Amino acid sequence: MKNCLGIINLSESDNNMNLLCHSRPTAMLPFAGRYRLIDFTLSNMVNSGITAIGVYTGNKVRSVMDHLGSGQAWDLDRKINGMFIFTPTYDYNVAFAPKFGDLRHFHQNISFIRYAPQENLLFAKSYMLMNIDYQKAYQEFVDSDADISMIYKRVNDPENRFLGCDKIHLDENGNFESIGTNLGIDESFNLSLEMYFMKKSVYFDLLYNAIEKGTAHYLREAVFSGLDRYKVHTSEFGGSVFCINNVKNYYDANMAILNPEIASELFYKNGLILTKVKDEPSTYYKPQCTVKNAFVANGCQIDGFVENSIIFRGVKIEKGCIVRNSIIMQKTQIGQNAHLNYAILDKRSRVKEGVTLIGDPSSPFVGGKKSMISREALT
Amino acid sequence: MKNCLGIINLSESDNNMNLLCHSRPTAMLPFAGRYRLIDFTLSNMVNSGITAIGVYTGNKVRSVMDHLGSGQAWDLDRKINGMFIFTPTYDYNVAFAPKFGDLRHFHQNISFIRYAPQENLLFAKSYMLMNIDYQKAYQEFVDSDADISMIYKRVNDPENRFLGCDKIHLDENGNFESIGTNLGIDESFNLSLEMYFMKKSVYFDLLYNAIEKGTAHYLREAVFSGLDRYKVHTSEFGGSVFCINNVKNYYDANMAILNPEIASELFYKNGLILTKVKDEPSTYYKPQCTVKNAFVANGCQIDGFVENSIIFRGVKIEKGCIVRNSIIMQKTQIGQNAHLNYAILDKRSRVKEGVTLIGDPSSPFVGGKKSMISREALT
Amino acid sequence: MKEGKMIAMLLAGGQGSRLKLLTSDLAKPAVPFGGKYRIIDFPLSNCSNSNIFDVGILTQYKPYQLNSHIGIGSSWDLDRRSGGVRILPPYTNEKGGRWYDGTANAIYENLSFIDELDPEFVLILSGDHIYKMDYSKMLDFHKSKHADVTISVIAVPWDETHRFGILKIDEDSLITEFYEKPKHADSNLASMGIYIFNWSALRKYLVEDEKDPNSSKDFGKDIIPKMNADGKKMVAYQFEGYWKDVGTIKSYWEANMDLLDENNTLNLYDRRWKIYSKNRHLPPHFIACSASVSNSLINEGCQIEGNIKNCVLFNEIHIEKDALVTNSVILSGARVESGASVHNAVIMENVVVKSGTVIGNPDSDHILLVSQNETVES
Amino acid sequence: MKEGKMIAMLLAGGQGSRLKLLTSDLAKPAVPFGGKYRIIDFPLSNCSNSNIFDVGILTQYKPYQLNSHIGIGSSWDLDRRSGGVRILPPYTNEKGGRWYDGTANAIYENLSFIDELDPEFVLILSGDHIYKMDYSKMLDFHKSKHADVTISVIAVPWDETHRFGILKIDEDSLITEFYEKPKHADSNLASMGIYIFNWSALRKYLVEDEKDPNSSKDFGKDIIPKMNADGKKMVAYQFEGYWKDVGTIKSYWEANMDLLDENNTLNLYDRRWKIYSKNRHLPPHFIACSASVSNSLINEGCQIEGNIKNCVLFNEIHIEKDALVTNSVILSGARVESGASVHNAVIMENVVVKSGTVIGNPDSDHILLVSQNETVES
Repeated sequence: MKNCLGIINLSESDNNMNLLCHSRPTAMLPFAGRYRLIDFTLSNMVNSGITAIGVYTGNKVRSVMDHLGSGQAWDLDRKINGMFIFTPTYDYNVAFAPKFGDLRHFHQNISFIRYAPQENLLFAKSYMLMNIDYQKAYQEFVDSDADISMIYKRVNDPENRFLGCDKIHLDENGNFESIGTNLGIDESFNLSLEMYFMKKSVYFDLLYNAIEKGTAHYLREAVFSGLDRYKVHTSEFGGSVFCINNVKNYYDANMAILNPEIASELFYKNGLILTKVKDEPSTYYKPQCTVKNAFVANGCQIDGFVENSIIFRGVKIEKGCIVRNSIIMQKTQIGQNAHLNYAILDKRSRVKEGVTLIGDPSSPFVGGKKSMISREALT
Repeated sequence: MKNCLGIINLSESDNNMNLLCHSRPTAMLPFAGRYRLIDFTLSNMVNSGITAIGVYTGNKVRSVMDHLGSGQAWDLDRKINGMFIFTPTYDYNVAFAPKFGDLRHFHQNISFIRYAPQENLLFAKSYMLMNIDYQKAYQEFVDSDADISMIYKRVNDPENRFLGCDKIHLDENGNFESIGTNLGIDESFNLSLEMYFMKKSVYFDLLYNAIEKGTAHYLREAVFSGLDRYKVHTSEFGGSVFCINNVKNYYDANMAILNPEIASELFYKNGLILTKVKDEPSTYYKPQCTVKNAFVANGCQIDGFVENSIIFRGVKIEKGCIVRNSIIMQKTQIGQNAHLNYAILDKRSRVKEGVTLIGDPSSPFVGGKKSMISREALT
Repeated sequence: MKEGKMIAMLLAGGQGSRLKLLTSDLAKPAVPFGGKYRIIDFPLSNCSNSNIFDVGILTQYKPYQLNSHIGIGSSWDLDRRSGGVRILPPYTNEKGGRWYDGTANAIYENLSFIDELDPEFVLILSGDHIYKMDYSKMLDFHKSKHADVTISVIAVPWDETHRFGILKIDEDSLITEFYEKPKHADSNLASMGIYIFNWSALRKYLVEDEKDPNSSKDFGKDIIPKMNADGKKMVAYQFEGYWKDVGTIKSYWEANMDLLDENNTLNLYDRRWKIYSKNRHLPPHFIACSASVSNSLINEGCQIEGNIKNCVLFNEIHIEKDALVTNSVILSGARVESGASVHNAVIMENVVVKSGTVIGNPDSDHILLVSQNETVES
Repeated sequence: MKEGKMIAMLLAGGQGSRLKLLTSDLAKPAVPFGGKYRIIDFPLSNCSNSNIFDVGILTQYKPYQLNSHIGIGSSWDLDRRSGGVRILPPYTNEKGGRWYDGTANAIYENLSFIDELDPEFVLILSGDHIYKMDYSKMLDFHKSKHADVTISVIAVPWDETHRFGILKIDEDSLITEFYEKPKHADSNLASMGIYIFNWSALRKYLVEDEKDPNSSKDFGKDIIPKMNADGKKMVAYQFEGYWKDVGTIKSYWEANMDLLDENNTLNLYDRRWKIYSKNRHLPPHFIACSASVSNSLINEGCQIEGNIKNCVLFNEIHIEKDALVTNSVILSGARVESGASVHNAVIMENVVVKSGTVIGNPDSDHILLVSQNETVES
């Protein structure tokens, strides 16, 4: 896939993420004990053999830069190809921020794509979480000589996890017919994974048309409005997909990895998921702890009762604690005899002795980054 | 100097830099054929043994990130210590940008300095250009047990190159008395190099006082207003200093390196100046070229007449050209029979065949980045 | 000479034959330890944490795994623009090839490497011990004593003095006498095999020793005694803290078990002195509903469905339902099948303990070393 | 096996004794070339530009400068999380130390390195030639021909065929005959010493050849003829472009002078195929008022006050006022004093040509090699 340039745009909507996206974009949400969502997007590309990736950071630059750094974790800190990070330019940021969608951002960095030696583009979003080998879909795209190719998954969605997502209609021969928004009418449909392969020339055509005619502010709109003019191909993806666009879906996706089959698919199937290295020692289970059905990262020290939970790196769970059905992020400390159920605690939180925090599976308790939760504060 | 943390703040004024600072801060100005101003600031610190440096980018993030990357060129891409880059946080950038000075930025990143293991701080600005070994001044600061130490240079300035700069008054025993602004009244005075050593505790005291009492928006103001409360030491620097705060000073500083003694001091004296690697081949002087008194970087191909000029990496100067008293930046191409005198051409400009561009030593012609200058365009 | 500069030379050529199968494919410094490390991670992390960024690693015996573990040194922050970690194998010149012959000879063969770095001090380390030590404090001590050589020493139990090189010192820390593995010692300060030399002095002795046909070209046996005989100032730096030579299967197992003591003085969780190692990018481990886990260290990628107690588990280990493992060290990729039980053992990489098998006796103090093909009793 | 994956093994152990003083302290691949490179920069940059990111470099003879030049490979973008550049010196195992003995043996001794990378194809390179080549195109050719071995060949002048290994091919590029330095050749296609092998096939031959006591363990003399005899499919890939073996002082000088031809086919200024090298962080060079410079390459840190014509200057060279240098290659750090003149020479590192000295004759076609202590005529 050396002839394909990966493009990841982090200006995704984060309105339904509660406190979790206060200072980070959706792509930087911590996931499964040691990852961020973007790790999957990047690792999928790298593991498929894509060697050049452009990342458009959006406005929450700090969080993105802290995690991506020079791209070292993905072996993308290269002189030739590698990772190219586009922070907002000065003008854009101050003067135009609210007025334009991601197309403006793409346009301001147009020379990157123009001068890249690759002839094809792959656009991907990080909030669609999966472990995918792009090589098959790419080969189909190349062989079909299509202008655009979309990857979709046939889903059965009685619980409306994919409400508001893009939905692809195929004709009886399996050819692309149209794309629309899922309102939850059909239980089974073809979910667009919002991954597009595109010829570079088609991309420029779309971009110029949209900006000059003012027909679209977002790439997604531009693609939709141009579909009648182009040869569109579709490829089906057969694996598991999680759409992380609200707190409930985020919680459920984390809990899903307690299923060893899903964990094995997400973490191993088409290559390992790479992330920033933290150099934590192994996790220490103290003599009196009880741990059942938990996914636990390194560097933790566990002395309490933990069940059905995801424990991130460097968490401390003290004696007498009960932690059930919860997601405890990096370096959080749970004091003695605290009781948590259906809770999501963001990084570096501290829950003091004896505190009880109980949420509901449909609406978990969310504690923000670095929050300090004590009985005194709660009463 | 492992116990000293370097702090470089790039929110410097760039109002007098014409087109040169349209999309870059002063610190990123190209200098002397292959450097940026910040290379001197960083290299001085690294060569003096400082291993941890925080850089506050200001708003023109893109240009800064492109150059600094992960800090590799300065061997600052480290797990322990190294370079810490602080882009503006989201809130600050959008909502408060015009209202506060650099103190707000420092305050928002206060935990970086608080948790750094180093006990002393060195603040430096990049528009004061020199090759300095900080070790002597640092030792004086430590030995004197002062709260703040300022580095100054005794200057003789008949041409008012340092107008508006800070000026330090010492009493008859050489002790610090006061600091003010140079209006050009005295020909000789003590120029503040705007480099401060400071104890960490003093820094926090200054910062909290300034913000809580609202007495200062800029670190410089805060330092000045606190000088009566602290023990202030001063150290003299004996080398050459250039203050790059307007186009004329920028031009003159570049031309000054045509003096081999100044070049040798700036580029070698206390260690080499490190910068981003470009992998250019050697410069090729064609059979018919004539080059006199020129400072020429690698990767150029020169076929014309060049005199009293600074030629950056990858410049092409074609047959019949006359280039005198000019600064030609990276990858600019000068077409056949063009004639330049007292000109500054920014990166990737193209001067077409036969064009004549003549400026004045007090006000050189300035061509912006990527500008295309042809006779058709000029007429 | 760069004033105040210290570089480290790490002797990593040892075969470690008493570790038996553990070193059949790799040098002793590459032996896995503590759930996620290799022994050499300790001196390398110590260097990095002590601000020593120039480290030469002298390899000779089966260096392949060691080389691939060290890579470019990025795990220890030793991938530097200049200096950094350098692996120094033997090489040839016009006169042919020369293998390293003794610890001092290994340094001698790399004189040009050290001369180029041009240090004032050279720290000699071995890759055989588990400990956390701030070498910069030892250097401060060395400087304050104006010594030519400083040897790091640790107090060992009196009944073990016969296993060590013992030093006697006066009230100024000056070394007065040496005893190599003495039967009856009147000091319990053992040399840790860590030396700081003034490079100019050491260089001279290395060149001279190289010419001596009777020399075994060893620091402890030749260089140090010669410098002592010449009246060079030699002092002892007393180290306090965890220090363990993992020379045998039994001591290897013990050192791993030490980590399960909550109050162990090695404390791998100290964020100010991290031990770095090569990262494998594995997911977290999974503890199933059927599992019971107590007093154990577990690393990434493990799947625990059975019962473990007092164990150190490396990565990607599968303990199946109803399996029982106690007081054991399990290296990466091993599997203990349902119904099997393992006690007081070291299970090597990728070993499968078949269903129904019983390895070891919980009541015995023998430690078993189990590889794919054989079991060795220690 | 990782399908489609190719790794490179670069033979860099050569002494290059015909280069005389130039290789007295370093292996031939480390010899400086073209104003800022070392010879090995060409194959390494070719690898990186051809998207080959796993490169094993086999060293043996005086590897110190080569190792310090290559460092962690970051200059060539070969400092990788996995793979990247690896220097592979000889090592010891239980049976003792084994130096590399022939090109094929050097690869044989590193079987485990290659097996771990698990490639489908192995590219064998040498560090002795100056050329730019896209190895991925050669691989495409190899695959399209379904060959077992592909040898890269170049057409050489008919009167030079006696200096090369010559191959005869049929219309399908199948190799039909080999001649080692033939007196009378009926083909002018010379082997460039660049091979692509299917690793599974090569592995088998390496293991067999190792057991053959009569073998010289060389690719050209043993492995290739044996594979040919067994009817393996061997094809020739015809390379067009600049290619030069810098085996003698004369050819070394010529290759440098070739760069001063504006239309030289090596074209170091092509941004799509950069040649990378270790960077020294030196400032630009300075041409003084008193200087005259014509048809020359000048690198960083030089100070030119005198007259140079048709020269290749490395870095930090000082040509004083009224000095004259023509048709010469000047290595780093040299100084030509006022009034001295140098013609048709290669001046080695840090040589000072004293005021008034005349070196070489502009009308002679002899090339002089000048070191600090002696001058050699070629």
